[in-house]
Amino acid sequence: MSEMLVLLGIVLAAISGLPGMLLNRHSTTGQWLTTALAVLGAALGLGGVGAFWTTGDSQPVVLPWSLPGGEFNVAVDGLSAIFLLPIFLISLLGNVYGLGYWKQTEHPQNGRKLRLFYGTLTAGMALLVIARNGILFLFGWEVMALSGFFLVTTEDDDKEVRETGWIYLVATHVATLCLFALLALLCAASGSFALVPLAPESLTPGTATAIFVLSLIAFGLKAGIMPLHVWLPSAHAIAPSHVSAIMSGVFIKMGIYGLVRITSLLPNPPLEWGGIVLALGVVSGVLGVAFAVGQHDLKRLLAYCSIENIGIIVMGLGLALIGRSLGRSDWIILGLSGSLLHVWNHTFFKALLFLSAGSVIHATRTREIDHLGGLAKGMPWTALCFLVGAVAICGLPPLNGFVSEFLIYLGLFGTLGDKEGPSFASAAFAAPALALIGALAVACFVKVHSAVFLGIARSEHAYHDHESSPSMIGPMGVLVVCCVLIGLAPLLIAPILGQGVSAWAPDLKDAGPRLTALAPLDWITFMGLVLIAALLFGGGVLWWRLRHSVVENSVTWGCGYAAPTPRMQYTSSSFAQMLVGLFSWALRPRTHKPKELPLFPQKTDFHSEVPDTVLDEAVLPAFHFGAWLFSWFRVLQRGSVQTYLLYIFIALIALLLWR
Amino acid sequence: MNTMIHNTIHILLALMMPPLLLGIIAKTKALFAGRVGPPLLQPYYDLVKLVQKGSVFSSTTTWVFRAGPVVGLMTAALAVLLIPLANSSAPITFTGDLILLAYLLGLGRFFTATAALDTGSSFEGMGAAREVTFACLAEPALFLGLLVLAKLSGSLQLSTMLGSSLGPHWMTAGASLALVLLSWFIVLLVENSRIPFDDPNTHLELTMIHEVMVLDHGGPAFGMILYGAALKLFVFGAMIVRLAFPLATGYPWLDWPIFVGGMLVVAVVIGVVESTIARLRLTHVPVLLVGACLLSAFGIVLLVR
Amino acid sequence: MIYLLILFPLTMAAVTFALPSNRWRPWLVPVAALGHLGLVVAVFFQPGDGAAVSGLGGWLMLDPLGKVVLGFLSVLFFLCSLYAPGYLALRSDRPNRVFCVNLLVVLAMMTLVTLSHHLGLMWVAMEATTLASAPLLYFNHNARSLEATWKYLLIGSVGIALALFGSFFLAYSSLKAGLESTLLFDQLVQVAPKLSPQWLHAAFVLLFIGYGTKMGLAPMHTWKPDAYGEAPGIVGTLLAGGVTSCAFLAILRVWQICRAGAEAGFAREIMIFMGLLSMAVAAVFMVRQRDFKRMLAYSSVEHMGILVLGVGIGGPAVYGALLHLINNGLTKGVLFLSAGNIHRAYGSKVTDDVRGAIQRVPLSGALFLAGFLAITGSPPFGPFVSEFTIVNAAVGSGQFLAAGLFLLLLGIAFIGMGATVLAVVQGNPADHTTDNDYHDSIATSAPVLLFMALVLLLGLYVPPPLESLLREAAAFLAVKR
Amino acid sequence: MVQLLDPLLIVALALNFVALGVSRIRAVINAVALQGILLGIMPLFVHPEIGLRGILLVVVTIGLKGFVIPRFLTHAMREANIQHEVKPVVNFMSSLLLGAVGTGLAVVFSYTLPLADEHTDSLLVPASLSTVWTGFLMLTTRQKAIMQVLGYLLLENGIFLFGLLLLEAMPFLVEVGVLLDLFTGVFVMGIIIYHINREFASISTEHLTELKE
Repeated sequence: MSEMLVLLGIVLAAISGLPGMLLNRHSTTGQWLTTALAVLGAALGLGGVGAFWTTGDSQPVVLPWSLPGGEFNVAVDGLSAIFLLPIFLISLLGNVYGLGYWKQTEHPQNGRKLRLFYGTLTAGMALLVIARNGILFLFGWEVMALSGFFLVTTEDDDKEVRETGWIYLVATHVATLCLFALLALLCAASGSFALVPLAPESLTPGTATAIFVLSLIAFGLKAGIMPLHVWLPSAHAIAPSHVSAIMSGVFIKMGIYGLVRITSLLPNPPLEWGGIVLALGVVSGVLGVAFAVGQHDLKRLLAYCSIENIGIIVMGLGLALIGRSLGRSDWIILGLSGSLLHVWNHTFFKALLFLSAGSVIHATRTREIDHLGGLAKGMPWTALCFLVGAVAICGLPPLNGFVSEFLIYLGLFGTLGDKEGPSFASAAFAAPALALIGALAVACFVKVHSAVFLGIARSEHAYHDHESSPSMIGPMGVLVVCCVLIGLAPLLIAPILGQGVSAWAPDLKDAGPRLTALAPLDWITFMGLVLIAALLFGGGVLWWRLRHSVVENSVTWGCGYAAPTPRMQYTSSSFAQMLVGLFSWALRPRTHKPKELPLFPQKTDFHSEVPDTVLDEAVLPAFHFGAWLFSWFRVLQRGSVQTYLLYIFIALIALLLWR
Repeated sequence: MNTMIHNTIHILLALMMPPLLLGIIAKTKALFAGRVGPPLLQPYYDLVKLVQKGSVFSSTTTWVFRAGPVVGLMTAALAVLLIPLANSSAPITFTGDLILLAYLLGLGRFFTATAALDTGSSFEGMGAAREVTFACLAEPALFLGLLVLAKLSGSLQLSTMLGSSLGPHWMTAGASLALVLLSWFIVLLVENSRIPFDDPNTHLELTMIHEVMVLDHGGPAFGMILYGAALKLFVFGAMIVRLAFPLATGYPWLDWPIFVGGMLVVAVVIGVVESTIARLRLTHVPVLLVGACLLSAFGIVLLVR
Repeated sequence: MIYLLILFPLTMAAVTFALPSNRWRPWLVPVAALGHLGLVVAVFFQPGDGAAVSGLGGWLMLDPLGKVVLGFLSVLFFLCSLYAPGYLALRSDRPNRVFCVNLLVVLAMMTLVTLSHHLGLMWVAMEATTLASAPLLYFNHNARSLEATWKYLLIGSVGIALALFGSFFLAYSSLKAGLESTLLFDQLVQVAPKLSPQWLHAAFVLLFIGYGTKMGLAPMHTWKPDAYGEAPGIVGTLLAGGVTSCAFLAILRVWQICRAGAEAGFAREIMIFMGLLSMAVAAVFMVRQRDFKRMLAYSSVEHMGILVLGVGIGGPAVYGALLHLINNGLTKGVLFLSAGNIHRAYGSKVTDDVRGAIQRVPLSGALFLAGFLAITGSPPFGPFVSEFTIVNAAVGSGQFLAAGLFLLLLGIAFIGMGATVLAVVQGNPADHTTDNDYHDSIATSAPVLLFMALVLLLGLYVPPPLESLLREAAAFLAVKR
Repeated sequence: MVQLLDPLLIVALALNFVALGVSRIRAVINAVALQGILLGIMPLFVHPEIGLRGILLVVVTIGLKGFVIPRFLTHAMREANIQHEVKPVVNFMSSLLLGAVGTGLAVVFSYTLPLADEHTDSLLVPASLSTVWTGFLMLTTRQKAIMQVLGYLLLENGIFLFGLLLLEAMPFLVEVGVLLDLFTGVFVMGIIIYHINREFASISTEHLTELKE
C-alpha cells in the first residue's frame, strides 16, 4: 500500500517536467502542468508515508531485474519514512514557490530544464530512500546527484556557476566511485547486493573498517561534513533559491540517510567509529557556523549554516554508535532520535530560510547582505518568516530546533555515566561544543536578520523591496507552521522517531515509548506554552503602558552626531569582525585595506571576506599540481612516428622479458 | 502544601529581590569610593519612575524593537523559576531543565541584540556585536560547569544538581567545585556585563556593551530592560550561592534567610570586584573568558579522569 | 549462409562502386547494413547447433563469442550507416565513392574476423580492415588527415605484422611439441596443454602486442588520437566500436589458447598490467585536453584497457568485459557522432572556440553530455553496469589493488574528460561561431538518439536474449577443453 | 639441397646490411627486391617435394616481392624525385653497428631457443630474427617515408623467413592472402606517400608532426 503510493509519487515526480519540455519555451502552460503533476506526486508520496505511519505495515515490492546483482526491491521502513516526508514536502512546496520565483516567462531559456530536473531530483531521492538493493540504491543516488548538477548549473552562462557546478560534479562523482567500492565490499561480504544487516561472522574487521571509511567519505561528501564540504557553500549560493532549499533541506540529508543506513547494516561497531563520527560532528558544527558568521553573501551564509546543522545531526549519530558499541540503549535512543528529528527540523527551518532569502533576492536582485537593510518595512511577511526560521535554527525555545538539540544534549550528558552501565565521559565534552555552536548560531542569525531586514536600506538595491506573491509566501507559511508545531508538540512525533530508531537498531522495538520516558517532551510542550503566554502577557503590559503614555517618533539617537547616513550603520561584516578574529586560525579571513591614510584622507575602501579555507588552500592547489604533473607526460607524444614505433618495440621486449 | 508555600516564597523573592542586588552593588562601590551613594532602594524608584514615563521611538524601528525588552524580561523571569533557591526544589523542575535555562537566556539575548540593531545606530550595533561575541565564550564555560555538577549528582535537574546533595561533594570533589565556582563567577560578571567586562555606569558609548545596546530605549520599555537585567543577575547569583553554600540546616525556614544572606554576600562581592578591579581592554576579554572555560574543563577532567 | 554474411557486403560494395550518382550512392550503405543485419538475425535463429553455421572445413565457425561480437558489429554498423547519408549529404562537395565502398568492405572484413577460426585467416582479415579503413580516415583530404592516415597505416601494419609473427610462433609451438603444426583455432585449443610453453609465451606476447596495437592499448595507442581526431565521426565510431572490438576478439582467441595451455597466469598478469597501464595513460592525457575529438580517442584507449583488464581479472569480470564491449561501442557511437555534429557546427574541435554547444546545437550538445556521463560509468547508463560488474568481480576475488587502481583511474579520467566536455557544452557560444548554417537535422541526430536509447536501455536492463548470449560466450571462454 | 639454403640466407643477411648502410634509396629498393627474390625461391630448398601449389606460391612471391612492389616504389620515388635518405635519426655508421649487434644477438638468442631438432642447425631462425630487427631499425631511424615502407618490407621478409619453417601450417589461401595484404598495404602506403609529396613537396616525415599533444 504505502510502497505503491510512494512509487506512484516517484513516477509522477520523475515525469513532471516532461510536458514542459515538449511545449514551447515561452508558454506558461508547461509550468502549470509540471507543478500540478509534481504536487500530485508529492501528495501521493506523503499519503504513502502517512499510510505507513498509521497502519505501520509495509509489503516490500520485489521484482526480478536482469542487471547482474540487481533486484528491484523497495520497501518503506521507519527510517525511509522519516526521510521520505521532507523529500516530498519540500518538493511540493518548492514547486509551488517556483511558480512565483522562477516564472517561465522570466526565464524562458532555463525554466523548463529547471522544472524537469527538480522532478527527477525528487524521484531519485525518494527511490534511493526506499531501495533495498545496492544497485537500485546506486541508481537513485546517481539520478539524484546528476539532477543536482543540472539544477546547480541552471544559469550556466555565468562563469561562476559553471565552476561551482564543476566542483560539485567532481565531488559527487568521487562519492559515487566510493559507493562502487563500498557496495562491492558489501556484496563480497554478504554475497548479494541486498541491503540487509550483515552477519557478524561474515566480515573481517578489515572489511568492516573499509566499508565504514568508504561510507564516511561517500556520504560525508554528499552531506557536506567538514572537511568534505568543499562543493557545498558555492553550490547552495548560486542555485535558484528553491533549489537551494531542497538541496540544503533534503538533498544533503541523503548523505545522512546513507550513513545511517549503512551503519545499521554493520554488526557491533567498534567504539572508535562512534568517537570519530562524534568528533567529525563537532568539527563540522563549530567550524561550519564559524564560517557562516564570516560570510556576507546571504545564501552562502545559510549554506555554511547547513554544514553546522549537519554537524549536529552527525553528533547525534555518533552518540548512537557509541551507545551501540557499549550497549547503552538510552544513548542510542536519545542520540539517534535527536539526530533524526534534527534532520526534519533542519529541513523545515533551512528550507524556510532559503525561501525567505529567495523572496528577498527576488525583490532586491542581490545576495550581498551589506547592500540590504530595512526590508522589514517593505516585506513584513518575509521578514517574519525569516525571523521564525532564525530563532528556530538557533535552537531556541519554543521552536523545533530546541527539541532536537535538547534530545542530543540529554544523550551527551548521559555519557557521563550514572550508577549503572558503562560511561564514555570524553563524549560529554561535545555538550559544551554544542553550546558553543548554539551561541555562535545566535550571533550569526542576529547578524543576518538584522542586517537584512532591520535598520535602513544600505544601497538602492534595498529600495526595490516589495512583498512577494502568495505563491511564494504560502509555502513559507507552511514551513513556519511545521517549525512551531514540532516545537510545541514533540510528543506527536515521538512514535515516528521511535520507529526510525527501531529500524536502525532492530533489538530496540519499544524505542518510541522509551523515548518519551527518557526525555520530558511533555514538559517541553508545557514550557513552550508558558513561554508564549508570558511573552503575550509582557507584550500586553507594554502595549497597555504605551497606550496610556506619551509616545513620540524621532530619529535614532546618533550620540550627538547630527547627520547620520545609512552607510554609517553597523554592517554585517563589522558585526562579525570580533568573532572572525577569534576563529581566524581556521577562517583565514582576507582583508583588503588601504596602505596607510595620508595626511588629508581621501576616498578609500576596505573590505574583508572569508573564503573557504579547505577548497582554496588544499583541494584546488592539489588539483592544479596534479594537472601540472600530468602535463609533463605530453612530451611522450610529440608526433614523430619513429618514436611511436619505438614504443611498440620497447613494449614488445619488455613483455618478452616479463618472466 | 509545604511546597506550595515554598514556591510562593520562591516566586515572591525572585520578583522582589533582584533590584535590591543592584542597589547593594551600587552602595558597596560608593562606600569604596568614600561616597554616601544612592539609597539601597534606588533601583526600585528608578523602575517606578520609568514605568510612568512616556517614550520616544526611532522612526527606523519596527515591532522587533518593542519586542526586545519584553522577551528579555520574560525569559529571565522564566529562568528564575527553574533555579532552586533555598533547599527546596524550584517551582518548575524536570530532566534537562538546565538546557532550557541556558536557551531561555539565549532567546533573551537574541531579541535584545536584534532590538538593538533595529535602530540602525552603529553604537548599538557595536554593543550587540560584543554581547553575542562574549556570550559565545561564556556558554561553554557554563556548560562545562554543569557537566561537573551532573557528574557529581548523577542527575540532569537543576534542583538536584544544585540541591543540598551538593554539600558532601565539597569534601570529595572540592577542587572541581571550586574551579567551577570561579569560572561561573566570571560568567556571571560577563553575562550581566559588570566590570571587568563592561562598566554599567560609564557614559562613553564605545566602551559599553549592555548599556550601549539599550541607548534608544526609554520609558516602560527601558524599565523592563532594567528589571530583566536585575532578574538575570539574580539567576546567576542564585546559581553561585547554591554552588557555594549548598548546606542544609534541616530547618527549611532557616534555609531561606541563609540563601538571602548568600545573595547579599554575592552582591557585595560583585561590588568589591567592581571597585577594586579596572575594566579590561576589550581585546583581552576573550582571553579571560577562555580562561573561565579552561577552569571548568579542568574541573570536569579532574572528576572523570 | 555463413559465406553470404561476408559475400553480401562485398557484392553490395561492388554495386556501390558501380553506382555513378554521388547523391544516391550513400543510400546503398544503409540498405546493405540492413541486409547484413537481417542475415545475422537469420543466422542467429537458424535451427541446429554451431556446426550448422560453419564453412571451409571449420575455418569459419560462429561460436558464442563470435555471435556476441558479430551481432554487436552488425547493429553498430547499421546505426552508423543510418548516419552516413545525412553526413555525406552535408559533404556533397567531396566524391564519396571510395568512402561508401570501403565502409562496406570494412564491414565484410570485420564479419570475417568474427567468423574465422583459423588464426592465419583472421590475420588476413584484420590487416584487410586496416587497409580498407585507411581511405576512410583520409576522407577529408587535408594535411592533417593525411598525417593521421600515414601514422595509422604504418603503426597498424607494423603491429599487425608482429601479430603474424606471433601466429607463426603459435604454429611452431605445436610443431615443437611434435604435433603437426596448425593454425586452426579449435585444434590449437585442444592440443594447447601439450604446446611448448616458451613458444606459447612468446607467441602470446607477440599476438597481444600486435592485436593490441590494432586495439589501441597503451603504449601502442599512439596512432589513435591522431586517427580519431581527424577522421569523420562516423569513421571514428566504426574504428572505436567495431575494428577495436575485432582486435579484442582476436586477443580473446589467443587468450583462450593460452588459458587452455600452461601460460594462463602469465597472460592474466600481462592483461591486468596492460589494462591498467592503458587506463593510466589515457587518464593522464585526457586531463586538460583541449581537442575534444582527441579526448574521445583517449577515452577509447581507456576503455580498451578496461576490456583487457576485465578479462585479466577473470570470473564474472569476463562477462562484464563482454558487456562492456557492447556498451562502450554504443556509447562511443553517441560521443563520436554528436562530437562530429558539434565539430561541423563550429568548424573547430578545440575548446577555445567551441562553447555553449547546448545552445548552438541543443540536441547534439545534450547527447554529447549524456554520452560523457554514460561512458564515465554513471548509472543509469549501460557502461555503469559493465564497469561495476568488473569492479565487483575484482573485489569479490580479492584483487583489491586492481579494483582500487581501476576506480582511481576512472575518477581521474572522469575529471579530465568532464572539464573538456563541460567547456564544450555549457556557456554561451561566441558570436562568430554561430554563423555557419549547420543545424541538427533528423538525418544527423536520429541515429545518435538511437545509440543513446540503446545505451540507456542496456543500463536499465539487459534483455534476456542478450544476457543468455553473453553468458554462453563467457562460459565458452571459461571452459577448459 | 637443404644445405644450399644457408648460403642464400647469408646473402639475405648481407642484403640487410646493404639496406642499412647505403643512403641511395634506389640501392635500398634493389636490395629489398633481391632479398624478396631469394625469399621467393627458398621454399624450393626447404621443402623439395613441394608440389604445384608451392611452385605457384614461389612464382607469386617472387613476382610481388621481387618485381611489382619494387617497381612501384621506384615509381613513387621518381614521383617524389628524391634519391637519398639525407639525415637519418641515427647515422648510417651507427645503424650498421646496431644492425651487426642485432644480428649477433639474434644468432646467440636463436641458439638458446628451444627449436625443433630438424631446425637447430639451420640459419633460418637467426636470419629471420635479424631481418625483423633490421626492419625495425629502418622503421625507427629513417626520415623518408619511402624508407620506412622499405623497413616494413624487411620486417615482413623476416617474418616470411620464419614462416618457411612451417609451410604446411600455412595453407595456400592464407599465404596468398598474406602476400595480397602486403601488396595492398604497400600500394596504399605508396598512394599516401604520393599525396604526402603533393601536400608538402617532400616525403620526409619531419613534416608529419603536426598532430601531437
